[in-house]
Amino acid sequence: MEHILTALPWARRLTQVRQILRHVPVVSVLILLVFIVFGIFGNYFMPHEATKAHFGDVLTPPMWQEGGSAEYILGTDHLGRDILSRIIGGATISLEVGFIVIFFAGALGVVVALLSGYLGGRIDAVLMRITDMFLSMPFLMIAIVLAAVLGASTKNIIIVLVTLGWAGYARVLRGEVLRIKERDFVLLARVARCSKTRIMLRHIFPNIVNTLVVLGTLQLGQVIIAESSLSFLGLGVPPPAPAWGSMVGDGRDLIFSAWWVSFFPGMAILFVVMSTNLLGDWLRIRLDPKFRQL
Amino acid sequence: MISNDNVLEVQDLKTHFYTSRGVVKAVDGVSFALKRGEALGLVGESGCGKSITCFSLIRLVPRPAGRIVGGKVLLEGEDLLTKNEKEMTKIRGKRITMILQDPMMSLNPVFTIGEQITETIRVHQKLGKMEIWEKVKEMLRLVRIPSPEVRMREYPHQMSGGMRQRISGAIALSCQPSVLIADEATTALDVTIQAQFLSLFKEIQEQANLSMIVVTHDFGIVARACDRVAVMYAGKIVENAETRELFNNPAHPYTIALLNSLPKMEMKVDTLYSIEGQPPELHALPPGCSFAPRCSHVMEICQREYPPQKEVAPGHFARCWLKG
Amino acid sequence: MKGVKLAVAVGVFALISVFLVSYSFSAETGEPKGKFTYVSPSGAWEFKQIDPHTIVGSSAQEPSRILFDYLLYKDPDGQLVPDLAEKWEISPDGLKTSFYLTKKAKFWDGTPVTAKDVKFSIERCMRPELKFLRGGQLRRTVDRVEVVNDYHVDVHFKQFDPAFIDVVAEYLAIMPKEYTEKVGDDGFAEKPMGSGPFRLVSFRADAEVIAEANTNHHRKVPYIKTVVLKTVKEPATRLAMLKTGEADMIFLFPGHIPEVQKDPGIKLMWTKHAFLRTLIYYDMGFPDEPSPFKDKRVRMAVSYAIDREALSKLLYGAVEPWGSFLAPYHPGYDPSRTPDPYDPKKAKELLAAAGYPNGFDTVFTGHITEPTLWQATVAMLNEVGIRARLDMPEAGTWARYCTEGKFRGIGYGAGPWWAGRGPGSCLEAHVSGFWAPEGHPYPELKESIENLNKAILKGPEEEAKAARAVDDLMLEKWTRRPLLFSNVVFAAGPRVESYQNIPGQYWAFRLEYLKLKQK
Amino acid sequence: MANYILKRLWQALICLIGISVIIFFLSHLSGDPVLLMASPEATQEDIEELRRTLGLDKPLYVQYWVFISGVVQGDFGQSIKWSKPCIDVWLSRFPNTLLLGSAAMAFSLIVGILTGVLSAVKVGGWFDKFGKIFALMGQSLPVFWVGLMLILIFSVNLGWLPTSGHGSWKHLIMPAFTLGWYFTAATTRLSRSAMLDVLDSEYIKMARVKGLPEYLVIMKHAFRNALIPIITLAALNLIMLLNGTVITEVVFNWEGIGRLVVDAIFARDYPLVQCCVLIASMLFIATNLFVDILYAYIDPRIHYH
Repeated sequence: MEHILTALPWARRLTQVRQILRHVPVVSVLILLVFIVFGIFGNYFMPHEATKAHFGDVLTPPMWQEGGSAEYILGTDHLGRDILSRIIGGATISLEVGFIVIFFAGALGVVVALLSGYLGGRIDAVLMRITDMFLSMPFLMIAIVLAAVLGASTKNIIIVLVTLGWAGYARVLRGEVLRIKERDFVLLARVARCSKTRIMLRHIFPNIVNTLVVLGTLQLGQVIIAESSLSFLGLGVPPPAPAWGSMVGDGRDLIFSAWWVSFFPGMAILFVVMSTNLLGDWLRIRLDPKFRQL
Repeated sequence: MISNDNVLEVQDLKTHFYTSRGVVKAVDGVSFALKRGEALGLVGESGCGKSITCFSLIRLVPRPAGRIVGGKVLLEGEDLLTKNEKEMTKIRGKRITMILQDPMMSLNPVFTIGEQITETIRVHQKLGKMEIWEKVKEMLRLVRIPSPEVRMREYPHQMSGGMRQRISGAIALSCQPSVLIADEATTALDVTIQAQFLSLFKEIQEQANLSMIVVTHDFGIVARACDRVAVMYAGKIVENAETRELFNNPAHPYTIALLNSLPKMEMKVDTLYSIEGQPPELHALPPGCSFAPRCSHVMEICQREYPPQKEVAPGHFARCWLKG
Repeated sequence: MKGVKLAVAVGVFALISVFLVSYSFSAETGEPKGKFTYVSPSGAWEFKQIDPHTIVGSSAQEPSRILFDYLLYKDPDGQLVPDLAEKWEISPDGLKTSFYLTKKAKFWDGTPVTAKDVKFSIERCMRPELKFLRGGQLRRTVDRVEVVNDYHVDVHFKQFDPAFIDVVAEYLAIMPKEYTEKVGDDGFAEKPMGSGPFRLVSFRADAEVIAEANTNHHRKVPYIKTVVLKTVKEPATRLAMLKTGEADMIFLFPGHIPEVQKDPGIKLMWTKHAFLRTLIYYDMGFPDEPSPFKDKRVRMAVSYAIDREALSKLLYGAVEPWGSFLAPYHPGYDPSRTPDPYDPKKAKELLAAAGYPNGFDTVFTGHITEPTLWQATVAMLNEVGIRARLDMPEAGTWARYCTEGKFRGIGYGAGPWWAGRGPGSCLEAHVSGFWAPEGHPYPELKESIENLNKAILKGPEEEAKAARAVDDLMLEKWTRRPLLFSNVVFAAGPRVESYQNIPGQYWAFRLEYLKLKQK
Repeated sequence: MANYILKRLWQALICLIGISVIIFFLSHLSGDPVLLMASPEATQEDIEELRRTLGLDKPLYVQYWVFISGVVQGDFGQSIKWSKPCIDVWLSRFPNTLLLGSAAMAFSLIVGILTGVLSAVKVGGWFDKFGKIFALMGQSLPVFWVGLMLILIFSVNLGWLPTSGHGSWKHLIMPAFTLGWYFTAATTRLSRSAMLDVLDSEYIKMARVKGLPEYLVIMKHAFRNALIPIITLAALNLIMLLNGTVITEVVFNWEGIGRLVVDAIFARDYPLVQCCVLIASMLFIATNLFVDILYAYIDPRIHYH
C-alpha cells in the first residue's frame, strides 16, 4: 500500500502540500480571506451604501436587540448609516492603507538594507544613521506633527505611516543581508564577477524575502492599529469614509448609550489584527525559525 | 545472562514518538547489559535511535511527543522506569550521567565554569562550601584543566572546544556516577583533540572502574575505547558482540556494510564502499526486516518477518535470517 | 478681690460663649456650604495660569470669571448690570466712558478696589508682551485712562469703540495694582489675587482649579463653599464622572442628551443661542476665479438642500434652525425671519436653472469639533447633486488655511462665539476679520455696519433699526446664509438645585448664584 | 568599552541633530501659532506684532540657529502656549508619566514574563492557550476601546474605581492596566518564544542531565538566558511609556507628557513640541545605550569594541 502511494506523484505532492500547510491557522486565514474579499468586492456585499445617512433611523440597535430591525443587521450609527455596510466598506480602506503602507515601507526598507548591508562602508554609515534617526523618533508624536502638516486624507495617512515605518524593515533586513553576504553562494557570485546590482537583486534579495514576508504580515496589524489611533485623534482617514479607526473614534462618545457603534468596528479590528498576528507567527515558524525578535 | 556484575541492564526498551505523521518507533525493543568497568559502543547511522536510547535511559525523552512505552532499565537492580520525576532527579547526574554531543553548546554561557560544576555537586551531595570548592578543583585537575583556580572563574566562551568538553566530563564525573553515557561526545572536536579526550577518558574509566556507553558512528572510536559493541539499525540492536569479535567476524550484513565503508590504508579512494539506499523512515517501517530493502542478501522471509536474536558465537548476538 | 476676679472670669466666659453661639448660629444660616465640581472639555488653549490678562484663547474664562470682578456684569437675560461699577456713562461723542465704582468691593487681602486698580488693569491689558486677547483693540482705540477720584475713572478714546463695553464686561478683570506691582507678573501668576466671589485655593494648569467662597464679596456671597473646576477632554469620561457623582455638572456632548434624559437624577441645562452657524460661500471672496457659487441661484440651492430640522433632531436640539443673523437678545431681532425651508426639489430646479442639472463637485469645509453636523450636511448636499468633499481641518490647519487663503467652495461659516454681545460686533464678524476669511465684495454692507456702530450712541431704538437694516441687507445679498443657532447644554447631577446662566455666554457662569440641595 | 561608548555617543549626537532639523522644520511647516493665539478681531498689525514678540518673524534658518544654540546650552526655549520655559513644563508633567509608566511597566513585566515562561514550560497546555489569547487581544484591541470599556464596567456600572484623573492608587489601576495590557502582549510572546528557544538548547538538556531540579533548570538556567531579548523589549517599552502614551492619557485624563505633546501640536506650540520630541529621542537613545551596556553584564560573551 505504502509503495503504491509513494509511487503516485500526485499523492506525493498532496502529502507535500499537506506538509507545507501543517498547523496553518485555519480560522485566521478564513478571516483574512473574508477581509480581503470584502476589501476588493465590498460593494457587492453591502446591504446599504456605506456613506448613506438615514436620518430617520439614527442609532438603531442591532437586529437581535429590542428596537433593532433586519434592515440594519448590526444597527446604525449617529447618522443612521448601516454599520455592517460601513465595516465592509472599512475593509477596503484598511486593506488599501495596510497593503500600500507595507508595500512601500517594505520596498524602501529592502533598498536601504541591501545598499547598506551589501555595500557597507560610508554608504552603510550614512544610511544606518538615518535609519537610527527614524527609529529613535517618538512614533506617535511625529505622526501627529506630520499629519498636521499634510492634513487629513487617506493618501497622507499612507505617507505618514510609510515615512515612519520603513526604518524597522531596514534595520532587521540589514542584519539578514550581512549574514547572507558571507555565505558561499554570494562569495561565488562575486568571484564570478557578477555585478553588484545583480548580486543584490538575484542572490541576496531572494534570501531575505522570507523575513520580509514575516515582518510584513506582522506589521499589517500594527498599521491598522496606527491608522485607528490617528483617526481617534482626528488626524486619520477623514469622514465620511468608513475607516474602522474613525468608526470606533466616532462611537467612543456613544459608548454608554449605543455600544454597537464602536463595538463592531472594534471587533473587526480585533479579528483582523489577531488573524494577521497568528498568521505572522505561523509564517515565522514555517519560514524562518531563527527570526523571533519582533 | 543476568549476572550480578551488570551495572545496567536494558530489557526490551521501547520509545515511541507520536507525531501527526504517525507513530515513530525510535527505539523498538532494545536490550543490552553493561558490566561494571565496561565500555559499550553504541554504533549506527544518524537517526537510528542511538541518542533516543540514551535519553530513554535517563528518562529525558522530549515531551510531549516522545514516550517510553515499554521495557525495563535496571540500574544496579532498580528499574528506573518505575521511578517518579523527583526520584529521577536524584539519580540523574549522581548515579547515571551523560556527556552531550556539542561542547560549544552544552555549557550555559552565562554562568562560570565553577558555578556549573558546583551546582551539580550541591544538589547531589551535602557538602560544605569549601569542600565543594576543593572538589571542583580536584575534578578540573582530573580532566587536566590547567590552573583550575583561575579557570573556575571563567566563562565557557573563554575556552577552547576541547577544554569545554573536558569540563563537561568533569561535571559528569563530579558525583562519581556508576554509568556515564557519552553521546557522540567527540564528534564536534577536531581529530587530535578527539584522540586526547578519548585517551583521557579511557584512563579515567579504568581508574574509577566506571561503566560507559559510548554512542558514536565512528568505528575508530569504538576500536580504541570500547570493550563491547552494539550496532543499531532502525530502532533495534541488530548485532552485539565483543569489539574484537565484531571486527573479526561480523555477522549482520549491515555491520559488514558499515565495516566495509570504513576507509582502509591499502584501499584506493575510488573503491570506497557505501551502503546503497537510504535508512528507512521510522514512521513507515517495512513489515519484515527493516534492513531488507538495502540488503544485498535479501531473502523472501526477510520481507515478511523480523528475525529473532540468535547467539552466533559465545557472547555474540545478531538478528538476521542468514544466521538462522 | 477674689470675688471680683471670679466675676470677671465668669463675665469673660459668658461673653465668649455668647459670641461663639451667635457665630455658629450665623454659620448655620448664611455660611456657604458644600462642594461643587464642574467638568468642562479643554481646548488647545485652555487656562495655563491664572493671570486674566494673559488669556490668549477663547474659552479660558471659567476660572477668571469666579476669581475676579469686572466693571460690568450680565444678568440672566443677557443685559449689562453693575458689578464693580455702580454706574457708567458714555459721552455723546463716544470718546469718553466714565465708571463710578462701588465702595464695598475689596480684594481678598482686604484692600479696597479703587480707580487706580482699574486704570492699572486697563493699561496692563494694553501691554503687548502679555498677549492679551483684546490688547490690540485697546491699543488702537484707548487714548488714556484718567483717575478722577478713588471711585471715579474716565477712559478717553482716540475714536469711538463700540465693542469696548463688551471687553469691559467680558475680559477686563480688575487686578490689584499694589499687590501686582509688588510681586511682579510671574509672582502674580504663581499666587494671584482678585476680588471675585471665590478665592483661589489651588491650581494645576490644564487640569484643576479649586476655589473657596469669598465671604466678603460685595455683590453676592456664594451659596457653595468649594468650587472645583476640572478639565476633561473625553466627553464619555465626563459623562461617566457625572454618573458616578465625581462631577456635579458637566459640559455635555450633544450625543449624550438621550442618555442623560434616561436618568431621572440628571437635569439638562441649556445656554441658548451661543453661536450662530452660517453657510459661507468662500468662492465669493475670489472674484477672478470662476465658481458656480457666483450664481445666486446656486447659493440658494445649497440652503434649500439642507434639512435644518433633521440636523437639529440629529443633535437632540443642540442646534436649532435659524433664519436671521441676529439672536433673540439682540436689539433689532425680528422673530418673523424664519429659516429657509427644506426643499430639495426646488434646490434641484435652481441648480438646473443655473446650468447644473447634473450637479457639480466642490469642497465643504467643516470644523473638526462638530463632525456629525458637517457629515450630515454634506450627505444632504450630495442628495441634490452638490457633490461636496468634506474637509475638516483641526484648529492649527484651519489657521493655516486662513493665512494661506486656502478656503474654497462652501463651508461652515463660523459665527462668532461671542454671540452674546452687542449686535454690532456680531454682525461685523460676518463681514470682515478672522471669522470672514472669504472677505466681502459689498461696500454697501460695510457702510451699513458703520451706521450700526454709530447708532449705538443714539439709543436702543436707533440701534435696533440699524441692526435690522444690516440683517436685511445680508439676507438679501445671500453673502452668507443663516443655518443653525447652537445651544450649549450642560448636565447637572442630583445635588444641583438651581443654576443661572447668561444667554449666549456659555463659558461665563454665575456660580455664586448656584445652589446645591440641602440634605 | 569606553571607546565603544564614545563611538555610540558620537552617533547619538549626529542622530539628535538630524532629529532636531526634522522636527524643527516639520513643526514650522505645520501652521502658525500666532493665528491660534490672536484675537478674532486682531488686525494684521496685531498679528505681526505678536509674531515679532515670539521671534517668529525671522527667517527659518535663523530661528533654527537660535533654537539649536539654546538647546546646546540646555535651554529649550519658551513655550508659546504656557509662557514658561519648555523644560519646566516638561518637568511638571514628567512625574505623572513616570508614575503611570512604571505602573504599566511593572504590570506588563510581571504578568507578561510569568505568562510567557509558564506557557513555554507547558507548551500547548491550557495556560499556553489562554496566555496566547490574552496576549493577542492586548495587541489587537485599540487602547481607547479597552479604556472606555473599563470605565463603563468598573466606574459607571460597578462604581469601584474613579473614572479619571489622579490622586490615589485607585486612579492608577485602570490606566495602568489599559496601557500594561498592550505591552504585556509583546512581553508574553517574546518571553515565551525566548524561553522555548532556550529550553530547546543543549545546556538546558545538560542541566537536566546533571540532575538539577526542574525549578532550577527553568528559573536559573533557562530564564537568565531568555532575559536578554526580554530586556531589550522591556527597555523599548519603557521608553514608549516614558514618552507618554497619548491615547490612554486622553481617555483617563492623565496629565502626562503624551497629552502635553498632542495639545502642543494642536496649538502649534513649536518650542514645546521640539523640546518634547528631542527629549523623547534622547531618552530613547540613552536607554538603548544603557541596555547594550547592561547586556555585557548579563551575557559574558558580549564584548564591545
